[in-house]
Amino acid sequence: MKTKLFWPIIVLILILVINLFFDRSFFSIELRNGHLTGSLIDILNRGAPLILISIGMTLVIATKGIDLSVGSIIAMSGAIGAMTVADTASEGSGPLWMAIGLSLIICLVVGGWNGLLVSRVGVQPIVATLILMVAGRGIAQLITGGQITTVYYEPYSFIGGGYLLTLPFSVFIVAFVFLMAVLLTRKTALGLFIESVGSNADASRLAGINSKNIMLMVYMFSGLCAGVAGLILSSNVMSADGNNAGLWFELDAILAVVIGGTSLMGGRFYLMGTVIGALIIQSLTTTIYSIGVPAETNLVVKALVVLVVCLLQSAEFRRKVFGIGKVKPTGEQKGREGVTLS
Amino acid sequence: MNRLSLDYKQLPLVATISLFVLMFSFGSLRYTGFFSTQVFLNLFINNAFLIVIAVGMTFVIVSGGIDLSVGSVIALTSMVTASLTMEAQLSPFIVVPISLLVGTVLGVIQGALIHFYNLQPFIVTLAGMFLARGLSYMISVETIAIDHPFFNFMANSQIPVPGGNFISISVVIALIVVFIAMFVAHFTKFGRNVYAIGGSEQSAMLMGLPVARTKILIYTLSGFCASLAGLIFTFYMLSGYGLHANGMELDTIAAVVIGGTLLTGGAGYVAGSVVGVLILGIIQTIIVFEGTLSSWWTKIAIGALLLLFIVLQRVIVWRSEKKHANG
Amino acid sequence: ACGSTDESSGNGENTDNGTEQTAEDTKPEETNSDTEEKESDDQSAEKLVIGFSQVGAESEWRTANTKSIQNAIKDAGHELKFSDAQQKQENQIKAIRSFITQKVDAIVFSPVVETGFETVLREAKDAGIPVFLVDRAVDVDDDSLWVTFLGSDFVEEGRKAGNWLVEEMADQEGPVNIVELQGTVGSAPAIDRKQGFEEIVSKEDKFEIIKSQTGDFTRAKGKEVMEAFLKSDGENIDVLYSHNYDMAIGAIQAIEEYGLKPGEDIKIIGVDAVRGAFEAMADGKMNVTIECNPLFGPQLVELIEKHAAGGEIEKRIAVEESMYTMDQAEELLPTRKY
Amino acid sequence: MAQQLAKLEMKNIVKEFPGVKALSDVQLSLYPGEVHALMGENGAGKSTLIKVLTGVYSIDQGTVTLEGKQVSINSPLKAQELGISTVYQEVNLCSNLSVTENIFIGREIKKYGRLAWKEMNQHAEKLLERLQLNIDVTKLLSSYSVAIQQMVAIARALNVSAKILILDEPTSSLDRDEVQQLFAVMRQLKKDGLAIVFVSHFLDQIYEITDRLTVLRNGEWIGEYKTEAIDRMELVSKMIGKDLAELEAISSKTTDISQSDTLESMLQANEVGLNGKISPFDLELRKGEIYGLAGLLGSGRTEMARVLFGADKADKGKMTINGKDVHFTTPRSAILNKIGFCSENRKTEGIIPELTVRENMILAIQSVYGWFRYLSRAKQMKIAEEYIQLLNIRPANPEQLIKNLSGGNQQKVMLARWLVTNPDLLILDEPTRGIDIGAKTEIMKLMTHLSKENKSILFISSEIEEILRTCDRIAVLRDRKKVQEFDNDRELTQQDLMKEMAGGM
Ligand SMILES: Nc1ncnc2c1ncn2[C@@H]1O[C@H](COP(=O)(O)OP(=O)(O)OP(=O)(O)O)[C@@H](O)[C@H]1O
Ligand SMILES: Nc1ncnc2c1ncn2[C@@H]1O[C@H](COP(=O)(O)OP(=O)(O)OP(=O)(O)O)[C@@H](O)[C@H]1O
Ligand SMILES: [Mg+2]
Ligand SMILES: [Mg+2]
Repeated sequence: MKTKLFWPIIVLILILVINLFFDRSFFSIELRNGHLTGSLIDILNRGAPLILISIGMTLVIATKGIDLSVGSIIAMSGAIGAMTVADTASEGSGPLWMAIGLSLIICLVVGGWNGLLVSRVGVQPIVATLILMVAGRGIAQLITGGQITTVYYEPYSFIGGGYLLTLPFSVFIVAFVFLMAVLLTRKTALGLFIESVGSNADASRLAGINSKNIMLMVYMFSGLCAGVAGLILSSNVMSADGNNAGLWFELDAILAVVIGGTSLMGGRFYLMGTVIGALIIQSLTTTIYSIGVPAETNLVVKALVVLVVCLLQSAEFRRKVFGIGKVKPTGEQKGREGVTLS
Repeated sequence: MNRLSLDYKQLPLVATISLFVLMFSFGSLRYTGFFSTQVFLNLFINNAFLIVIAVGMTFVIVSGGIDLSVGSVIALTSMVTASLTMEAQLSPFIVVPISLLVGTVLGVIQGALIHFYNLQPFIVTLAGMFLARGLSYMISVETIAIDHPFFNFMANSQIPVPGGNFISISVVIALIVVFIAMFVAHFTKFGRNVYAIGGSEQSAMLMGLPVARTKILIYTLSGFCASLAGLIFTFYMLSGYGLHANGMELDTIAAVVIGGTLLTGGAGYVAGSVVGVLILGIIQTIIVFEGTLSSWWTKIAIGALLLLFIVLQRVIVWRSEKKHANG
Repeated sequence: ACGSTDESSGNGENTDNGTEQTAEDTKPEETNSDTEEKESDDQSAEKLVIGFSQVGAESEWRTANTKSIQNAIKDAGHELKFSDAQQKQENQIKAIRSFITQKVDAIVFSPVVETGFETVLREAKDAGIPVFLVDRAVDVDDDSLWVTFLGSDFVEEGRKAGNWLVEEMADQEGPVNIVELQGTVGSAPAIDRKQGFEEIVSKEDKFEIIKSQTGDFTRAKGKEVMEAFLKSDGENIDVLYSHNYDMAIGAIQAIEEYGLKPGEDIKIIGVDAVRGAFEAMADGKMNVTIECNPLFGPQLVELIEKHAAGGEIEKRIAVEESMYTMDQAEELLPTRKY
Repeated sequence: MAQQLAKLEMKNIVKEFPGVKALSDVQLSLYPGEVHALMGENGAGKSTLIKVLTGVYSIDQGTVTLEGKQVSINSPLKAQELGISTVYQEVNLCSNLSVTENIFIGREIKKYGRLAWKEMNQHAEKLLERLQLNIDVTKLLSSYSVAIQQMVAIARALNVSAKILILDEPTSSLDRDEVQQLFAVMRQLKKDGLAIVFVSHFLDQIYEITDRLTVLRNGEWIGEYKTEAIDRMELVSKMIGKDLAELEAISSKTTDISQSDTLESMLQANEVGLNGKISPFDLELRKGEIYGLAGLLGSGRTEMARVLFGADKADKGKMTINGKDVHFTTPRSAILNKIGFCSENRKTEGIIPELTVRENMILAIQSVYGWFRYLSRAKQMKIAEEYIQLLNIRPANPEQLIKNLSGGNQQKVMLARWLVTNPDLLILDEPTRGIDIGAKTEIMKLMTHLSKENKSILFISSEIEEILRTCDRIAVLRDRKKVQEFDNDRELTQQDLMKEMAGGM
């Protein structure tokens, strides 16, 4: 676990330090009209949706699955949330709860749908979730009638734009979901079961684990996370955009999970690593915006950073380039051979 | 014994083909003008490039990997082709080989990174996807129209087929690629090695197969197919553009998986992927013929048809598996 | 078209569009009702099958545009075959091809990109089906392949934005720091609106575009990018030029959260005179909006019918467009249809 | 033989894994025309030595000379090119390919520039015939049992003109006849001048086929001996490092038939069967008895066990446990009824490779508890340490990933997983596969102990002696059908059983 986190953290720090060259005050955090502001807080705040869906995605990936539909679920959740309160003029919090409840329940159901297709019907995860990836956006647009609906109901903005104890509220949401995920997976046997199913589903079944339900649960959780992320995004801009909300988020989320050290082959998962992975992606994005990289080179920069992170995490690469392996040859070897040989 | 006889392994493939026939009949009954050879041939004309990348992707997925870079490679190839033809004024005899090299080189690099540094294909090719698209923006953010006799010829020639219908040159190229790929997959060592690696990379290594070479070759092949598809796409569009084929990697993966290839590797057919492409094509055709769907209903309908198809496929496979077990 | 995430580029130099035309009519609704009635009187005799291939539903502008065209066709009693390309050129080509096999009487389409339609347009011509381009032109030498092009001029929109700024800042001492929120990289509106704007502001030294980044035409991205701009340049920013209304709204939120006053501390120029833009201007949060009119369905149907009846049609017909400032907002708000 | 030039010399080989010195200063020399045994307990380093030799692992120190020339073998491919053909301990074939493909891949027969499937199929059939195996070679390997897969792996290794043949526990899942077939082939090869390395935990087999042997213990080289010159006791004492006197004590503890005295029924199966897998059978298991299933390869023992456990859903028949009707649809329902099942295929159905020894051990009990009643870390550790000691699992580190354990030790962990759940009925499918003699007696002892505690055991083994020695009653299966049931009294002999297994002449 420690070594898994080491390189991602280094990269994160590196990206942040690069910012320091362009902006001396990058690390400073100040109190402005009762809100803590600063680049670091911004990154956390902006990264909240990505962190959330990455947490859900981590568990899905740990079962050897993948969830491509999260981007569309974000759009659906935002659309439902925003449409529920779109015509509300009142200031009470009733409609807010209604919006939150409705969209989260639907996202849970939608995630469950993915889970059923994967676990009960036996559809390959990538295709099963592709269905919703395509159709979900259509449903979101259906809900909004293809418009970008603006919400004028103030309380709604609290989810993604509010502050609590001087910190953005979304940071608390992320912290809560993260803690819940950690508690559920590490303080109960759920994490063990997920890793077991992801590592060898047949053997897990024979050991008495209900693999099907575990998979179902994991997709439901991912749907829920995406739902929360959708509410944050939509509330932050006080509108619902069925077509563009959460577009291509699924790829960033998968990227975050992998950077965090979880293998797409299933098995061990690292929630903390995922959060760091998501933060890397978010800081990279923010950095690109603020240091004035020309828009057309954004993607090239991103590609290079992704590659560097992955290479740094590769034991083979470190051995060849830094010669670390020469000092401790067998230590490095384990990573590779251990995977392939029983 | 006879490898051509209907094998239990080929079940998903058979299921897919029958469902294709079913969908085509459905369209024919529902819409006038649907039941025509040209509608069927249009599936090939409109999807020639998709067929070519699906072929490359089939090898990758059968080997247990994935290649997300193909869509962007199409964009990059079209961009390179267009800028070399129109801005550098080079002859097609130089432009075409260079364009084909674009994806091939990227494929070699991706394959090498995946193998030697033990990186996950998903991530390496995701980086490749960002890189290729980024590079095409860097060539130009605007579209470059191609006006060159060679390209016009490739784009506009119609090869007549009996019955007053026609196909395009690209279709011929795509079909040739398919046949070569089928041969490679089933009648060459390389092809068998791909299946073995997909079954178990560790076992393949212990059996003394050239895992490194094969893996790098697989990604090279996929890169090459993507470039070739990029060329076909350029013929189709007669332009280079950084936003071309956005998201096409997912269409490709969907086609391959629908065609019966297992994403976990080790099983699948090139022919299946072709049928997979045709299925995606026919879903679109049905939607166009329907002609009344709003944007969002279009998306929902695509999803629903995809679902219908996948569930039917599962049911057929299940039932025959049961029969197989009982027989 | 305006503020869309679709892909297209260089609208060429169709400068025959004119500000002079826009003066005639600033209320689109009027045109609608007029033309609709006219149609039903004149040519209700022939019922046409019209295939319409739209880019997608990526923005409010686009949805309004789709509705306008769909309704106009249906109201005129024609049969509509509608196909949505989901922002992909391949899909659009497929759709047109399918219209040809279905033997429609006319094809209407908004090209996703301006290049690459030659082959399929030729097929349409061979089949004797007239093609009407809306919103965007295609870049094809042989202009016999289509009947007419009805749409707006993005470069001109950029120029209008630039001109307004030059005038507004006429007596301001330099330097004037501008940040720009671009549309989707590579899309026609993004390229052209950037180009038209730069053309004007680069004439004076005091203007400087200090940051220019893509906000993908979306509110969320617009907000995020603006936040980053504010972090790095903060109070130095004098003007924001946004390629569409949505990003402008996102940016306005960011500016307010940062503690500045949008419209005062930072002047805001947005394209797309959608209803929301008028609301923002009425609130004093946006200074000017350049119109990009999506409601040209009736105008289009009229053209199709005219062509079917054998009438002559110009190759380029501009849509009426204008520019609105903060002062007009309150008054015009109730009249906006979209 | 020693006068001949050694074909292969390995000298001062050192191989270290993080935390484990798997080989320290080991040597091995091979001569043409000999069968050379590698002997040692589970985890002694036999497989590691083989993997080091064939380029799967890199060597930390030491040299390898082949026919006088020093070589560096860095991949299995290279080893093959040098004429070393290997069957690794776990079946390492591609189960998604057909039997023919598995035999020929890497050295396919080509004709007119394309692969000649027809020829290969014929060849494959011939090869397997040599091992007395008649199966459809075009079917996927995954449709066959482990034992057959093992035979296919051997056939593959025989299909090359190798100079050195390495067989790592090829006999662990074969029954007597297959072993004899294999030996016949080995003798032939020996005559042809091949050098063969052979690993097995069966001393009988060692004495039957090998000429010389090398003993390893804890990764250290103990010695090289002529097989005929070392007697069993001495060999065992070398392997486990205890002197002869101590050994005497151990061997006298040999187990005896448990002889349950209750007649109380535990499980009853009535006409339970699964179409295509196992014909309907009746079965009664009593409390405190060890019930053996005997049969030849593919006779349906595994199938029967799986149906009883609910791993495959029975499509006919009725089952009762303690008089209560039960219907198992999933293994889980069986486990909740206090049944445990240790699969014969530990690689695909047993171990969870990415998890640690501790986690693998507590998996079944935890799944009984459900995910809310999570065993505390301390409790898990206690369980793990207890069973590591009880079963003598090495390395004795509960946090080791199970995939890094030697085959035999993995098997012990699997056993521990089920012992932890304290089941009323424990189904053991080839539990002694790949386990060394010491551990084997230990497991037999455990079984009798359990039966004394009134637990029932269903025991499947290809070792007829093992079955005879431990079981109260024995069923014989043939052609996926239960054909006979014996009470294991003193009169029952191996011959009786074998006759029945082979066809009841
Ligand atoms: N990849 C690995 N990583 C770490 N330790 C390993 C690895 N492979 C083997 N070991 C350790 O090396 C030692 C020797 O294992 P090896 O597989 O050679 O034993 P073996 O003699 O073949 O035993 P068995 O009879 O059980 O097959 C064991 O302690 C094992 O845990
Ligand atoms: N000789 C054979 N020919 C064809 N198929 C066979 C043969 N032997 C076994 N099989 C297949 O292997 C499967 C496994 O049988 P099963 O595992 O029940 O055998 P078993 O009695 O446990 O023997 P073992 O485990 O030693 O192979 C059977 O379902 C059958 O399909
Ligand atoms: Mg071993
Ligand atoms: Mg068996």
